[in-house]
Amino acid sequence: MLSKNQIAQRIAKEVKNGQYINLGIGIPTLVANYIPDNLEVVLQSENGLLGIGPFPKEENVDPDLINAGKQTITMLKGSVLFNSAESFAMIRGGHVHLTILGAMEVSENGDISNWKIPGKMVKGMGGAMDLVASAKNIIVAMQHCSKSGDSKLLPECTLPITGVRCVKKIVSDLAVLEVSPTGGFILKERAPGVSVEEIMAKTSGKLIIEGEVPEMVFD
Amino acid sequence: MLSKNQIAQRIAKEVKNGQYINLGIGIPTLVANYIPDNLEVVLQSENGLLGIGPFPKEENVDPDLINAGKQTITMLKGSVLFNSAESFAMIRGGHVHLTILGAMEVSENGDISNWKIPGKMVKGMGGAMDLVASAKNIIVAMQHCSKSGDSKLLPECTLPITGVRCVKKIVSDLAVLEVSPTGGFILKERAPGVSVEEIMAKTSGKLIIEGEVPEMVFD
Amino acid sequence: MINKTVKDALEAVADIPTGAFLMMGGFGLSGIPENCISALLQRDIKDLTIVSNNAGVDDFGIGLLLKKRMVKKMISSYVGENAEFERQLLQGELEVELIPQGTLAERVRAGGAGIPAFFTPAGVGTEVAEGKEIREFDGKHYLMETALKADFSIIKAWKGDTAGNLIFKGTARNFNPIMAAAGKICIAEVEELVEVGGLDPNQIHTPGIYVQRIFQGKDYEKRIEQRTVSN
Amino acid sequence: MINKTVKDALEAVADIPTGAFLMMGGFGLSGIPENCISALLQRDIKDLTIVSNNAGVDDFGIGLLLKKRMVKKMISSYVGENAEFERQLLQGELEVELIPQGTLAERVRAGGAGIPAFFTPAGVGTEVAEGKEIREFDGKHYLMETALKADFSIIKAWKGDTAGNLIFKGTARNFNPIMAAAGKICIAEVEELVEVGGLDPNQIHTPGIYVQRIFQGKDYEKRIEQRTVSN
Repeated sequence: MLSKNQIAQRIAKEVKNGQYINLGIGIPTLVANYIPDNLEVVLQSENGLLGIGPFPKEENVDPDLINAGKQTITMLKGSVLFNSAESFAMIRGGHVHLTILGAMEVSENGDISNWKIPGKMVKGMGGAMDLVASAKNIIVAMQHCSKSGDSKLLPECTLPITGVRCVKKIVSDLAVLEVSPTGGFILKERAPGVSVEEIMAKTSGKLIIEGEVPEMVFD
Repeated sequence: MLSKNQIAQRIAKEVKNGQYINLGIGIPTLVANYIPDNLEVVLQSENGLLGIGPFPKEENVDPDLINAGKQTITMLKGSVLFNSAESFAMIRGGHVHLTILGAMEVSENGDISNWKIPGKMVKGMGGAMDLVASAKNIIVAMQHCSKSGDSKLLPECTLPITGVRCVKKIVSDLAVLEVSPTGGFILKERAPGVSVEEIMAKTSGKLIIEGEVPEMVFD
Repeated sequence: MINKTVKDALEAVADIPTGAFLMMGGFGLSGIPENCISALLQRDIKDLTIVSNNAGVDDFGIGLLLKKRMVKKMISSYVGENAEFERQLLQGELEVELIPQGTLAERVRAGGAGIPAFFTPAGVGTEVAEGKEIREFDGKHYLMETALKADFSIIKAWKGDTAGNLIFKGTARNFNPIMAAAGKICIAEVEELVEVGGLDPNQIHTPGIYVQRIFQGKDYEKRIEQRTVSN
Repeated sequence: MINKTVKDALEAVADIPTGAFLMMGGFGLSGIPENCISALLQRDIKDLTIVSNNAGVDDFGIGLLLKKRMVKKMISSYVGENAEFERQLLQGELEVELIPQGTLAERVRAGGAGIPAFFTPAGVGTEVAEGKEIREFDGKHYLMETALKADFSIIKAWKGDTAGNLIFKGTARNFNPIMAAAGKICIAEVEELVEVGGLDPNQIHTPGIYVQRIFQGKDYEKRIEQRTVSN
């Protein structure tokens, strides 16, 4: 089973040179730590920044410079600031190549639920619905099962949906899976020490296994 | 009969303190010369400038600073530059209070034709259709009759229309007329020495005369 | 240039009535109109509808207006961590309309730009789409969303001039420029108010045409929600 | 930061094919991509469709492409004074689609912003409305207009950095920023190309995300159409 950092590390291998990327809150934010130095990518923050830098040193904290998670951040050389309409113009217009975000559930046709649990206080969808409706490539980072042990990879989402047929790939603590255009989770890689049988048992949506499933390799 | 400059001078009396104004090419451009110094108004140029200043001195000509008529201009203190989408956002959003433009024909319900003559090379409507569809107040500056002597104030426009039910007032070389919300040109003022009869004869749309029609007063 | 200055926040918000439809700039607590919020707290008005991406925290920002029970409805994308907000909502004392952040931004932009409606992919297939027209363009489905306009938009900028031209700083820009244009009356508070001519015309983020009132604010706290630092 | 630099105009336009759908920035002759136009003249391509507010003059700007018979169709708001243009049009050798300037700007903006269609009042009741959906909002009529996107958008800025961030000058900004975003590939020529970090992040008009190729142009003529001076 992968740790959160290992999930982030595995997702970082999906990043390609020259990409503009939006990272959601939680595990996706950790991905930034594992992007190889030889790749030039730009991180977008939907509150109005391209080129998110590292967290500031204490003496450089600026309340007028935060990311979409409201954390204080810094800029890089070549960063650019803009307003919220421009930010979502970028997202909606397909200029952001890759969105990495968390999920409560993913269905076998790529639907995602991550904003609302009936009966609980709803905090809002923020920018998630815009992101999943627009990005060319959407990768979900999440635990394979909920805390109560239920699979989060389902035939259909049971929670209110954030977006339909949008998730392309899932990296969980157990596996890397692609969403088939015709439906189903194609098992691409296993976490070290995790068997295909365990993944089968913990995936309630249709699981597609094509030949030998390799273990993930970490550098 | 008014000269072009007198038409502009008369229209300048319609300008109110605090207005943002778009002036079309031709007579409307001359209006700027007659706006009283005690009024603070801002002229908008739809190619991306608020705060059009006077023409530059020869040594200050800047090819990167032109108005919508492609003339070299200057900026004022407090001027601001923006792109074409923002410029028409201002216009369409009703932020520009007053548009003054020329016309080939105006109908008695306020339709205007000023962009196309069938059989002649069509150069395009430029920003005119956006301006007439959007501005809260639209004043037309034009000759009362065409060069061949035909009235340009008509029951209905005969030329292709630029906008419907939009003209609020007309200042011609003969008269000041308001377009009635229920249709018809309300004769408000006569040019010095021009009789009501002459205006009646030269107005083919419905002319509404309410009591004594005063002569225009020029300061 | 037209002079838009008013004396202070109290004068700026003096005529906002009970039941007004407001927009307030800011993302989280960054770029919020602190002075105007304080001034509103001194007004005896209520039943406000507020369009704002977030709803502040319990003891800062819009949270203060909520605590004083001045708000009837929030229109936001994310209402965050706010105990009083949650209490009022669960008690049915407060209405909330949640809108995807990009749709919210575009609806506000459309309101200022005279675009009554537009199509967006955000929310297709979700409960956000309920009751909305869906249309296909180039094989993809989109929702029709309508423009948002406000009686008053209340925003915060970094620098401004007396003609209402504004420059924002950092990510405190966020919703402020688009809300400026979407308010029938836009009230802008700025950290530094300069004479006309004091700002570079090529660097202005919000043209003064959108701003009806401007004043220099004071005592900005600029509270930080998530102070994260590196070692 | 991602490096977007190419050597020169010839390299930048090298893969634009016959029949390409292009956008070109500029208003009149102000802010037009002079270097790219020169480079296109050296390419053996034709049947171009060009979205540009104007069509240049006989011997400058897009007029040069017209003269070389490289253009199949112009999509513009005003085609101005151009004898060769008029000749080709009257001979049926050239197609022209005229669009209200604000609608053109908004359709381009929509193309870049992922908005497939929107409503505007411009053109209601005119021949521009023919064949278009008309809808009433709040008692006023609007046309539905659709987004415009290009295979290549070719623009001109004042300063740019190697990441493609751009700053424009004066009214040479015009359609350039919105076209940047609406091109699948945006080619930007700049008067001055600087390293990343050389531009203030708060003053950039076009974020580099929209720009795929950038180079420093040379020998700008910046012809003036109407030289008007005061005494």
